Amino acid sequence: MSANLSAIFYLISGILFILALRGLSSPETSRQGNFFGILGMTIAIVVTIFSVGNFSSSIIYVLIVFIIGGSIGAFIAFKIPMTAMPELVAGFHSLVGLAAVFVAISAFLDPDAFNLGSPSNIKLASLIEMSIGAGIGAITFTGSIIAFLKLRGIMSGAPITFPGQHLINLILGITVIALVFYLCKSQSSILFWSIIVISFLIGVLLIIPIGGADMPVVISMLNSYSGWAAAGIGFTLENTALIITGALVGSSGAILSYIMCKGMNRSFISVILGGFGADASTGESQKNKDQKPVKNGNAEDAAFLMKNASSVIIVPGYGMAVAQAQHALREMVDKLKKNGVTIKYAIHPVAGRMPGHMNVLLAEANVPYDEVFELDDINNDFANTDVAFVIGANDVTNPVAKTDPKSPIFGMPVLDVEKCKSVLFVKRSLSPGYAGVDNELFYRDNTLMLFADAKKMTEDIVKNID
Amino acid sequence: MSANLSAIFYLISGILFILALRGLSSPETSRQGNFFGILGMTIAIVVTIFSVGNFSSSIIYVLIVFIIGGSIGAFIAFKIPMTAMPELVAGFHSLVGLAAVFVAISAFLDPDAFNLGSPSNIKLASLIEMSIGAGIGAITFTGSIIAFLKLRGIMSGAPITFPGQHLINLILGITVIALVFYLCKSQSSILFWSIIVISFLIGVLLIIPIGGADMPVVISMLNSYSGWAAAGIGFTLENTALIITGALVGSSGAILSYIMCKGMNRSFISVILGGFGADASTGESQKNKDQKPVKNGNAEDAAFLMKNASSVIIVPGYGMAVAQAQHALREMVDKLKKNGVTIKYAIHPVAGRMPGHMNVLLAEANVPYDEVFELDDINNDFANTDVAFVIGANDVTNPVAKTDPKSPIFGMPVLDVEKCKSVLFVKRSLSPGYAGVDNELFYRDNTLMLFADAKKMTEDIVKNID
Amino acid sequence: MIIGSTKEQSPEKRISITPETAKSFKNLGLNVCLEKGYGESLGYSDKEFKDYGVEVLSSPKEVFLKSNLLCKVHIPSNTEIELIKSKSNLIVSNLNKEDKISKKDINIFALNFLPRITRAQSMDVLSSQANLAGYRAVIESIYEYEKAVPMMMTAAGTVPAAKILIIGAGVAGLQAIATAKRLGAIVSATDVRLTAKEQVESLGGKFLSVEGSENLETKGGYAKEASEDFKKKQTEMLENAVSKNDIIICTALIPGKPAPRIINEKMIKNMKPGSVIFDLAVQNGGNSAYSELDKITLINGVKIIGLSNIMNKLPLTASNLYAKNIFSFVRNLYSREKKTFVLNMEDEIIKNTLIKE
Amino acid sequence: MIIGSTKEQSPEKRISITPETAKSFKNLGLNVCLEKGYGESLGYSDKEFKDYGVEVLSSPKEVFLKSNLLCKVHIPSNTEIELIKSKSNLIVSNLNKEDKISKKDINIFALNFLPRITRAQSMDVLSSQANLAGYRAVIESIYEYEKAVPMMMTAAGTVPAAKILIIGAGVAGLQAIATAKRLGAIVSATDVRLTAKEQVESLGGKFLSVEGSENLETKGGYAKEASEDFKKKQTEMLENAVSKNDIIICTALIPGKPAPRIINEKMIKNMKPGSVIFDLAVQNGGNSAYSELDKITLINGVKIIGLSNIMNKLPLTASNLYAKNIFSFVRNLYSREKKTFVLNMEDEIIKNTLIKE
Amino acid sequence: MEIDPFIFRLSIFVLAIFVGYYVVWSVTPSLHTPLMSVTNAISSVIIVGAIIAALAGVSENVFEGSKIFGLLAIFLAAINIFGGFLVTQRMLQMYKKKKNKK
Amino acid sequence: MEIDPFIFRLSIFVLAIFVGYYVVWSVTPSLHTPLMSVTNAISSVIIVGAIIAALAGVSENVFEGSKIFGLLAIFLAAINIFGGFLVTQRMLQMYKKKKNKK
Ligand SMILES: NC(=O)c1ccc[n+]([C@@H]2O[C@H](COP(=O)([O-])OP(=O)(O)OC[C@H]3O[C@@H](n4cnc5c(N)ncnc54)[C@H](OP(=O)(O)O)[C@@H]3O)[C@@H](O)[C@H]2O)c1
Ligand SMILES: NC(=O)c1ccc[n+]([C@@H]2O[C@H](COP(=O)([O-])OP(=O)(O)OC[C@H]3O[C@@H](n4cnc5c(N)ncnc54)[C@H](OP(=O)(O)O)[C@@H]3O)[C@@H](O)[C@H]2O)c1
Ligand SMILES: NC(=O)c1ccc[n+]([C@@H]2O[C@H](COP(=O)([O-])OP(=O)(O)OC[C@H]3O[C@@H](n4cnc5c(N)ncnc54)[C@H](O)[C@@H]3O)[C@@H](O)[C@H]2O)c1
Ligand SMILES: NC(=O)c1ccc[n+]([C@@H]2O[C@H](COP(=O)([O-])OP(=O)(O)OC[C@H]3O[C@@H](n4cnc5c(N)ncnc54)[C@H](O)[C@@H]3O)[C@@H](O)[C@H]2O)c1
Repeated sequence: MSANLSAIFYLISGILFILALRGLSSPETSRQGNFFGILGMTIAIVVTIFSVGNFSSSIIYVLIVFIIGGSIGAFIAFKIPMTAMPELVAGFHSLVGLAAVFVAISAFLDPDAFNLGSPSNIKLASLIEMSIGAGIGAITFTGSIIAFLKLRGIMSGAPITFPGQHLINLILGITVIALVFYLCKSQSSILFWSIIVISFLIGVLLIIPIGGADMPVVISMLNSYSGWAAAGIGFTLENTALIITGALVGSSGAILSYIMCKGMNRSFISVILGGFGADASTGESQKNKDQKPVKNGNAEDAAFLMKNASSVIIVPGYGMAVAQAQHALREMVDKLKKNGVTIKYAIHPVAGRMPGHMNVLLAEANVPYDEVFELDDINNDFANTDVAFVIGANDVTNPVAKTDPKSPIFGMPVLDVEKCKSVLFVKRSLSPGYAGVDNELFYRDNTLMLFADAKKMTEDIVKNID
Repeated sequence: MSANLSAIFYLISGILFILALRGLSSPETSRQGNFFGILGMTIAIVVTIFSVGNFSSSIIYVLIVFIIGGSIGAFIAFKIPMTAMPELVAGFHSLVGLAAVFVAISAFLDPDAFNLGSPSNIKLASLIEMSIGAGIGAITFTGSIIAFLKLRGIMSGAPITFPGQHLINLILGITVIALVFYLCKSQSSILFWSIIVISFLIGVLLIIPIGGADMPVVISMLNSYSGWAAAGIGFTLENTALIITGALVGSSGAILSYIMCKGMNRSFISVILGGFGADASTGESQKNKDQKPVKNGNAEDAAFLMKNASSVIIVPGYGMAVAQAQHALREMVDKLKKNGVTIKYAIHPVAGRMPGHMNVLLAEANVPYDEVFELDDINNDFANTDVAFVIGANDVTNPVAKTDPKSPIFGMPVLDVEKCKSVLFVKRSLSPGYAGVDNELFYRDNTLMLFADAKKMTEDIVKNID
Repeated sequence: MIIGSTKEQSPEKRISITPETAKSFKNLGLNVCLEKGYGESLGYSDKEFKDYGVEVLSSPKEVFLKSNLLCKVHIPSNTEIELIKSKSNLIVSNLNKEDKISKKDINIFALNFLPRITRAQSMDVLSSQANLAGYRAVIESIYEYEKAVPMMMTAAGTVPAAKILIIGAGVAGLQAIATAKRLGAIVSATDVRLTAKEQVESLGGKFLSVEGSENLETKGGYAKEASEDFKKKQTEMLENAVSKNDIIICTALIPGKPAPRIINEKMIKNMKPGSVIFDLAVQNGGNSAYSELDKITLINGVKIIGLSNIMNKLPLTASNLYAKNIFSFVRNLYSREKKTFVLNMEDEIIKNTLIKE
Repeated sequence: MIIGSTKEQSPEKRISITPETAKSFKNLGLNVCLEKGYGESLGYSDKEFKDYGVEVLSSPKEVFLKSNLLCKVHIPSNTEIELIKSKSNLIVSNLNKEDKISKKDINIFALNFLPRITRAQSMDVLSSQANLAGYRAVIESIYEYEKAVPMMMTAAGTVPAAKILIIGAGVAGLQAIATAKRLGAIVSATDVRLTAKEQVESLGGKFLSVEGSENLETKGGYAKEASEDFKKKQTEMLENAVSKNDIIICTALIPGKPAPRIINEKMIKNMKPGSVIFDLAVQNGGNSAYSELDKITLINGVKIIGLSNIMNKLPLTASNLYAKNIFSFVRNLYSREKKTFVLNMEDEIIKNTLIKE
Repeated sequence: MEIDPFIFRLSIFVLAIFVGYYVVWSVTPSLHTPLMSVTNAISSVIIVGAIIAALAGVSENVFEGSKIFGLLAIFLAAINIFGGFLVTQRMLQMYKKKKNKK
Repeated sequence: MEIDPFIFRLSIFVLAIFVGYYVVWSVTPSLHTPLMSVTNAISSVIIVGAIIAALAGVSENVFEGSKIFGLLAIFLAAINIFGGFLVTQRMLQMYKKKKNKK
């Protein structure tokens, strides 16, 4: 296949990748996006095979290896439980990183095959490019492995820090640069191997100080690294597909991790530089570690969940009153209704601080009376409901009242919100309500905590519906 | 200057243009964006001069011409009244179009200078590219001139349509394509000139059927055309700066006009194809022509105006009650307050359909009483206020009550909203209120009509604040 | 020119000139004279009036003799009218065209005949008082209602929200809707005018339409008398609705005609014990069966209330608004240049309200 | 086991067993017997009770003789108590520890001593009745108030919103705040407990803090008596606030002590004529000067209202909630397995309410 | 195995189209006019072609033959460059947040 | 006057970075994970390099010298390609709007 033709096909596959990412940015187009990605990949592979044009027996082996790898991948993809997604992605990343290293090694060992000169006499630019590719690939590889281990729980999720960590990273980084410099001069293969080994080390050191909570950011960042590595190799091989896709993946991964940091209110820099500047908060994170874990959501998650639910029950409590969130709540409900969601309000007899407290506020917000139900009338409905939206209520949902005779609230009837598929809790912290009793629902698997002032959060959710 | 170096600089200037457009997409960064644009342009010009490397006396003339042109441009930019902005942009466009035509002509006449072969023996690809550049440039030129004339009022803003219009356009378009085809075969200059002339004609025909209201869309579309023309020339001259910038301008202009169409609820296709499919509604638009023009805004404009105001007076009326927009209104006010805007509510004694109608609703939405003012107490404040937000009120703002003794509402005290710097009117149409009297405020220069259900519009505004 | 007013016959507590409007009259260039103790029914002392330059005379007779314009709520007795100077003016708020007035050489303005045009809104006594009546009717009903109105879900069970039905959604009806909504009741309303639907809904109430109904609105915005067919349909609709409601406020009127009879005996018998009907239209014959002036009739545990003068329940607010109405009317009548009252018969407001000259 | 109840002494209109709870008792496995005409004060016929299987006896005496558990609002007379069988039970809602009861061999439960724990909320008579009292106090005050409460900007001028001040933001106070807010008043409130601030604000009211005040909350959530210093500061703050308000609702109580005197004579003298003070605490001595049981005192045009039994103003709702409270209490006391009442003295609820055995 | 530079240019062209698309997609409507005006100014990058037309090639005389077109194009583009950027600048002045706010 | 293809590649690289930046900027948070996973799948485009490494050049034996690395890289990348796209597909299943809605 002519170089021009394959270049055009590479461009097309690059465009398909762009469309893939674009598709993934909204739920409606996401499946189409994935399809574009598959298409782009297919084109890239087929074009490459044809442009290399080597149809000797080798291709058989290549195909066999490809099919074996593919089957393994497919098998993993089908068998893995959904909850293991993050570590799966991390694991996959390590493969891409290692593949990049291998390609770079191959290019280094046999530059002729790639038109890069001959061994020990490789074009300067290519040499730099392939070192970069190999180095970043190596970092991606070990970094992803650490992330995988941490997420899988094989390694402790706690950040591992030791004095001088950042200094060591710095020294290693400089060493790599120096090695590249000398490699260009001497073309010595020992230097090339050293680069790879040290990069492996850097990958480990970069990720171990990062806590489990920041792992998604890290994965996305490693994603970005693998993109840059591919782009580096792309320059080496003068391959447009690799360059475009590498740059695409590199920048989108970086942006995504930035966005995620912002969403989690974390400093991007400190996450990326491996816990840099995080020392101050170590104490706190250590403390939280002992506590049971809660799932932490934001307004967008809540909006998504409720928008796509077919029924939602609202459970208001004293916090709604304190935040005066009733108007915002009403607006949220209106929007959900427009999305075809069925809404009911469940009013616990002692929600709030005054008999009928919730009724006053809901009436003020003009909530129709026929959407408001008392405990007895609605308690059986939770089991058939997709989402319970608990806004500033706490004690009135606490299952301890049903189970623990020693609890001060034992015997009080409570709303069985936990029977819903998902429970959203809007409150400002994990602190208990009037009765001072911890609510174990916060730690359940189907609970998403939305920590914020109830009014603020509801307004944010409103923004994210439609 | 080496071709490589200048290519890099061209890339840089392309990036600066990207940053310029990006900057312009939000008010905070807009001025920085403009600066990037200037920088990019400077780099492109300087690099071109150096890469051509012709420092004979010619350059003096070039500089002189450049300076004269620049002075004229600067003069126009400073003198033109702000209200004439759209026609100014249209006028400027015509220049770009013509310049593109000239460059194409020059390339056609003297291909050697551009490395495109010799006269009558121009490279095929280049010939196609330069015909495209010239043709689109020519369309841009005459199209912009028509747009300019229409906006300036020299030509009637009404759409000019005649039977067979679309057929003629189609025939002309096909002719141009045929001409390009034969030009490639014969390299005959008469064909080249014909392409330009016919394109001039197409430009005229495309724009005359478009009504004045759609002009902003047209201008943006012409902008896009000029971009494509530049890109075409860029391919001819093998110039990266032209290609990148042309593509950038071309696509962003097209998107912008699409966005504007959507914002105005117009069909993109019919606007672009010159009133195509608009025949059905001609009757209506003819009717509107006789009417006084109103300025039509959307939620984003309203949000922008109020967010940046230091004081806003809310004037609610019966429409707010009908739409039950009080809760949304309260939310809007809360957000504005967070932006540091001072808010008052002006309640006309007979606003609504019942004494105290507005008070009931505002109390329901928990509006503090000390923000609510009666007519006598607030009427003098309008003159010092930036924005009056009139939501579903009509008669109570109608100045006719002060001026026209024959009017049925003569003698009723009214709120002097027109004294505000800007007045926003939220209502669904231009229809009159209870008294059945047309409100001349709708047609004032400082009035922006926001046609929508009051609740819907207010919610949309809320979304656009912050 | 001198404006005067005297105390009303008990039990009427309202007054026509408040200290505030006295001041406004002064600013307009008019003198004000009042009977001693004029404002005491509302807690205004003579001093308050004097502070604004009002002349306080010792007897009503002096006021009648002295004033060029007399402002009253009700028409004075014929003996009092005799005292009024020739060519003087008298403003009252409710006069029937048939009422006989012996003295013929004074101008009597009856504000109840004010045209309902935009310009006259500030003088519109009917509106200002009906509005308060609508508010107060709800307060009176709720006071008599022996249950709680708003919904309360409590540890001791749920108190359901009261259902309140408003008959007639004019000025009084709309304010009644607003007040009932405020208290947390489930509010519905019905009317013969079609525009009333949107207005009721603009206050968050539910409108009960009579199926297949014509629009019975006159050009002036008032209701026409309904056809027999309409009445039948309305009765059918209401028979169902009334029994579901706890409180009914009746406000339906037809100008110049007796009030339509809307709630019949059968409907009342079907109501729950403890329900309340407040008939604001009782003075014009009442919208409800059993309603009687100034009585609470108890039928099967349902209280039917009729008050002849509900304004006496909030005389302070009512007087404030009434006095402002009077002031606006006088301002329109009085010419500052000519320093006298000018009967411009081109002016719809003056033409319509002037009864006898 | 048989549960019984008899009519209360007039004027009390409330009852302890409603048809609804009678049904619940039946479901629990208890028999119910009532005096003839038991529910007539509320419009319940004997038939309604009979429909749920209640035995209607012809005299109170029979009921007393027959029942194992008697439910009452007030403590019966000693002669009646004598009729009660030995080892039987009696539930009442308000009993003083000092009250002398001649007969010693019955278990008397006084629900006013219920601990305020979560589990007891459904039996909490004080809460359920105080809540209604708070609501009704506002309705009573507004009824007596001779102006309109909500703000109305009208063609005839603006009616300003009434200002309502609530003293004591406990159960009654909070409901009063809510009701006043609903009506469109400008509401402020004060209390000695600091948590009350957030609660008042959660209803949209404004909280008036006493400067530099300690938190006077007991562990049970009640108020402690204030120090002299606090009282002085509170008086200073209120002297200013009271004169600006149109309606004052007093709800402040201290358990086991006379109600604190909060509104003094001077404050009342400074109020506008036409203002209203409603003293819900009047039975415990009152929070306001001049307040007297079942009287409207008029001081300088200010009405000071004290009602001994405000529950009689909405006896239906009050009875419904009271009867539910009683039912919840009985359910806790009754053992379905043993088919008898079990005095589990480990149970805080039973321990605290049981007065004599 | 050399790739035709045209392919590269095409790739660049296509990618630039994507960038243009995305960059404008989220613009606030109140900035439509300035954005249009700046885009207009930027489109006068055609001056690059004009300069080449006027200066490149063997002939030294800018008033001769094809070159005069180049010169004219420079003139037109220059008006647009200065006019466009300056007028944008003026428009953006209006968008400066008011100072008098607390 | 020929331009080094490297410059073109650089331009392409830079523009692709911009596209990547913009394309992701407005993604909804609920799609973060699938996006990450699809990006991961796409990054296995490195297989292009791996195929070249395994097949290009004179030697025919893929198990020899440098080529074995290419083969290994193909293996790794293949796992990732299939695994990545399929897992994304599975995740996106969850985002399908419920059918049972009116
Ligand atoms: N109804 C009555 O008559 C009455 C009377 C007295 C006592 N009680 C008692 O009050 C309790 C009522 O239960 P409940 O579930 O309504 O209330 P709750 O258990 O007191 O819980 C309220 C929750 O709202 C949260 N919150 C407070 N302000 C907030 C804000 N601005 N935004 C978001 N969240 C906010 C608090 O958590 P964060 O601090 O983490 O935000 C708190 O955990 C019961 O224990 C009941 O026994 C009721
Ligand atoms: N206050 C009283 O006691 C009383 C009593 C009777 C009559 N009136 C009369 O009523 C009038 C009151 O003046 P006003 O300014 O309040 O009302 P208005 O003059 O009647 O104007 C109301 C405007 O609201 C618009 N509107 C209606 N529904 C809407 C919706 N859902 N969303 C957005 N806009 C909506 C209508 O325009 P579109 O149709 O174009 O949307 C209409 O022009 C005066 O003429 C007064 O004399 C007052
Ligand atoms: N433009 C102005 O200045 C102005 C001022 C005040 C009132 N108005 C209008 O005047 C109209 C009448 O107001 P009003 O309160 O004085 O009227 P009203 O007191 O005469 O009657 C009260 C209501 O009863 C209704 N009614 C009559 N017969 C009925 C029946 N059989 N069944 C049900 N309802 C029946 C009427 O339609 C009216 O709405 C309203 O539309 C009001 O908006 C206009
Ligand atoms: N957990 C439960 O089950 C439950 C149930 C009901 C009530 N409560 C709580 O019990 C508490 C008391 O409620 P209550 O209404 O029965 O109390 P109460 O009737 O004894 O007193 C009413 C209010 O008056 C206040 N007060 C006393 N002295 C005052 C003074 N000098 N100045 C101002 N205010 C003064 C008290 O603080 C109280 O808020 C509240 O906090 C309430 O939330 C709890």
